[in-house]
Amino acid sequence: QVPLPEVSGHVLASPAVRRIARENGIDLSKVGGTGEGGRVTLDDLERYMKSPAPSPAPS
Amino acid sequence: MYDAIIIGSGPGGYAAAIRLGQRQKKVALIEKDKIGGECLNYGCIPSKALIELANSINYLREMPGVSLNYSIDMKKWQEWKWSMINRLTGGVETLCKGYGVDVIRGEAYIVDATHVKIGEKVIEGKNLVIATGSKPVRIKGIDDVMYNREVLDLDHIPESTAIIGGGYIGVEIGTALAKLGSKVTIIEMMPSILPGTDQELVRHVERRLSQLGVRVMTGKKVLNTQHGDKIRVNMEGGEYVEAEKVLMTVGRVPNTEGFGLENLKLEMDGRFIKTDAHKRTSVPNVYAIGDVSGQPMLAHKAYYDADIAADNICGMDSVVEYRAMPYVIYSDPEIAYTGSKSAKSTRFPVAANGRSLTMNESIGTFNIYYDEKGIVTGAGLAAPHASELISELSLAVESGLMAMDIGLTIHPHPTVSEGVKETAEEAYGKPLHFKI
Amino acid sequence: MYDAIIIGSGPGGYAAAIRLGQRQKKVALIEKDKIGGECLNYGCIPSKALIELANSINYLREMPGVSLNYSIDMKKWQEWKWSMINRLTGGVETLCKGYGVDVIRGEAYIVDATHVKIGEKVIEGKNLVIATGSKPVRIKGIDDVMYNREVLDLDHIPESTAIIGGGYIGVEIGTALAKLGSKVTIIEMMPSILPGTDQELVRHVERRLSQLGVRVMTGKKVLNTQHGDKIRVNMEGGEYVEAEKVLMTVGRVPNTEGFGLENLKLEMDGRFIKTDAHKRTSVPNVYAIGDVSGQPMLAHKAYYDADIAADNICGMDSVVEYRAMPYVIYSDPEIAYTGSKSAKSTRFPVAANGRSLTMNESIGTFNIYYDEKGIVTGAGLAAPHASELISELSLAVESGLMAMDIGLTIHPHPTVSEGVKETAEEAYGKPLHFKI
Ligand SMILES: Cc1cc2nc3c(=O)[nH]c(=O)nc-3n(C[C@H](O)[C@H](O)[C@H](O)COP(=O)(O)OP(=O)(O)OC[C@H]3O[C@@H](n4cnc5c(N)ncnc54)[C@H](O)[C@@H]3O)c2cc1C
Ligand SMILES: Cc1cc2nc3c(=O)[nH]c(=O)nc-3n(C[C@H](O)[C@H](O)[C@H](O)COP(=O)(O)OP(=O)(O)OC[C@H]3O[C@@H](n4cnc5c(N)ncnc54)[C@H](O)[C@@H]3O)c2cc1C
Repeated sequence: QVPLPEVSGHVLASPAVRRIARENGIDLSKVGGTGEGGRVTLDDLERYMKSPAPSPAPS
Repeated sequence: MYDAIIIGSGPGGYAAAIRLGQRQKKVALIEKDKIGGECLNYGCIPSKALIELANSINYLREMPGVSLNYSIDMKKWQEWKWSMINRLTGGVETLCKGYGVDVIRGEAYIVDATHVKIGEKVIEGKNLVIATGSKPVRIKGIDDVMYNREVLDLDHIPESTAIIGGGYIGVEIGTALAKLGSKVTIIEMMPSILPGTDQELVRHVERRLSQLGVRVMTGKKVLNTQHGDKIRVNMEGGEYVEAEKVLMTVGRVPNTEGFGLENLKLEMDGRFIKTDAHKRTSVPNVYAIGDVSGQPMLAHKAYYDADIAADNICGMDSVVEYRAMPYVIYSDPEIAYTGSKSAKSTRFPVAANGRSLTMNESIGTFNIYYDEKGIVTGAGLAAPHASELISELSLAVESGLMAMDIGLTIHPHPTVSEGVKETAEEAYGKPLHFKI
Repeated sequence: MYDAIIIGSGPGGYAAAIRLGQRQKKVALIEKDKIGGECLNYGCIPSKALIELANSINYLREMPGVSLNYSIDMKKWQEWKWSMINRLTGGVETLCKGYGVDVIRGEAYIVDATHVKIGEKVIEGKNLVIATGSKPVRIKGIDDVMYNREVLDLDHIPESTAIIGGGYIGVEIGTALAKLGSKVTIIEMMPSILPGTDQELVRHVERRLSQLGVRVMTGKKVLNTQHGDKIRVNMEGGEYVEAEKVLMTVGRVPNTEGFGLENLKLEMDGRFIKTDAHKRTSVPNVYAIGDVSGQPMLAHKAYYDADIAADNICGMDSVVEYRAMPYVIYSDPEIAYTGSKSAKSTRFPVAANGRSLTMNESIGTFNIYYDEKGIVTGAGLAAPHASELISELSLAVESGLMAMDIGLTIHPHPTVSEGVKETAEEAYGKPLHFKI
């Protein structure tokens, strides 16, 4: 069995938010998180999907 | 022409079949043995039923004031067990059929990526899902032994049992047999039982095993077995153990031979079939899921794989992407862990949890790992009902919650889950019932 | 001069004492009976120990293949129980003292908001915390009955027991006594047992009670009891029940009399002391927490109140602000609910959960409530280990998580918690093991 691996950095967001972002082709690291610790909430994602913040690199 | 042909109806295969059927895909699910695979018939399900029985007996035997006289007709119990399993596997088959899945009995033989033979019959599918699972490691010279199937089908509790291999299966079944009255010896090659599991959790199990009179021999390599009046297990260095029955649980290997897999010329990853994050193999439209596709060899990982493969077959771009894979060991106390370790951690003893004491349990620990921001990255529990408690922590890890989120959530009294709350409290304050 | 004087050392009082002590406040904790209050000595803790015992016995009795012969020396068991409780309450006292709390034995009498008398001694405090808890409702004419203290201290299992009041305490203890061999009748005035609890959950308990041979009489008002050979419980309309012992559990009333409370002229809320969101009473620097301060009369609510009061005494502006107050009933199956109902809900049967079947359990349901956005607002479970499962759902409610967050989190197999996951899945897709 595999022991607990060391943690690596990633965007903080719940599984549903991650899933919805992926389904909509949104890079979560571009969505500013307003939750604790910069967590991207469902509200953050919905706001971003309505009017994506001006981001430097269009995908 | 099927949308997908699935080989093997364990947790991986049947879940993939149901998931595809739910989305109107035409699926063939092929099984040569019993629907439900190793898990439902010879693994997870029967082992937990046996452990439940053993726990009740042992709880009463240890409880002051209770005088217990019991006998177990294991043949009758096995009938109950199989009727319970059949209810589950029957349910799975009904579900599959309810979603239009063709359940085909027989051994599958892979002709090529789109053709599979069952006996004389050849069927065609756009996608192929390999979910053939795993089988126990066997070693030449170690004969006359039981594997998981045989031990779970015992018609009596052996007077004595030697267990070769102190991994989770050996420890789970060894503990249960000991509680049911067998004199159990566990022989492990590594320096400790449950290798790979945090020793901080394992030591509680070791303590309990010793209370239960289980003899644990570590760092011992078994050479062979000899059949006499009893079975003799010979170890390197001349030591040996004799027992009425010997259980061999030194690991499991994926089922990759004897069914034409070689015709696909898949890339392998050691003995496992190599898959990418989509659960795709190196051959287009061929997927591999569950035990055959790599570690961890666990049923809920097989379910997860099935979801990913089914999504991709349906044209959704799903990838393996979890932050919290739970591991559960039904030892005494139960061990469960999830997520990953971090720089910071907190600890709370089971002995300070009221609910545990009402169960006459006081051995174990709750550990939570969190980062500098207080965000929970993982947890390790050795506690009563740890198997059920770990999901709150997985949810926290997956959702990026803070230890404070757990600590400020009201947990009902009296529950073991209060131990989780108090452990979380220590990350930003102080637990109520424990002073370091 | 103390920073705070606390009257009563139940979950409310002792938690407030520890919380204040942790922040270097000088505290006096006054208790006239036993440290730990009703909960640890005569309530939550002993009742769960009895239920655990009864469950094990009954599980084995119902398990095919097992022949059980047992006897319980309840006097010896009570010794174990009290040693277990003393370990807990001793731990609480040690913790209090470790944080510098003065634990004072004796009956407190309130002189004014800053002075409390214990016997001849008068102590002074800047703040006063009233945590005097509650006691059972007694009714004139209904005599010769046991209340929670007596029933939990029984020195034998009564051949027959009549229980007046089918609230959670009556149902919990009635179920346990029935499993331990007593002929139990539960008499409830309302149209159903467990009034106030979702009937969708209660009906599973009713079904199980009937399997266990418990007679449930609803809509029956008890008039009085008569002592003969047995005790006779007379109901309106001429019906009666006879039993060796009668347990009275028709509710609890706050302890507000006989200790000078009237000297404070506090505003009341019915029989409870009225408090604001800071757990402050109408008199400055006087707090009330736990059962004496209002519904729900639960230990974890008392703990929560204690946190709020302690924060405010320390100058932090904390208010009662939870979204998920869990309720747990240790019935069979266990009932647990949290949060609030919503327009949308999903349902999954216990009979489709593998882990439950391995325990020989198949009665019950998992229900999750969520809003239009898919955010979980509450849950109701009637399932094995529901008491431990509910906290994952409370965490979701408190953290504003979606049902999909629970559904996408890997839950280990085989666990009852998989039922929670599958229930959540239904909110946005389909559960794996159940088809509507
Ligand atoms: C004793 C024991 C206890 C366990 N306890 C747990 C536990 O508590 N929790 C947990 O998560 N995991 C547990 N496991 C592991 C778990 O059983 C496996 O991880 C799980 O079964 C893997 O599922 P799978 O679908 O990959 O394969 P399997 O369940 O192995 O199913 C594979 C199926 O494929 C069929 N098959 C193979 N080749 C062919 C072919 N050519 N044609 C047709 N059919 C074929 C087999 O007959 C089998 O039914 C336990 C295992 C054992 C042995
Ligand atoms: C049988 C039973 C089972 C229960 N099970 C559960 C359960 O599973 N979960 C749950 O959450 N709740 C349960 N409860 C309810 C729980 O016990 C109460 O909610 C909890 O005890 C309330 O805590 P408290 O601190 O407010 O008061 P209490 O625990 O009632 O403590 C009050 C203390 O104050 C002392 N006191 C009173 N007046 C004075 C005075 N003048 N001077 C000095 N001392 C004084 C009393 O002696 C007592 O020790 C149960 C109750 C019963 C009866």
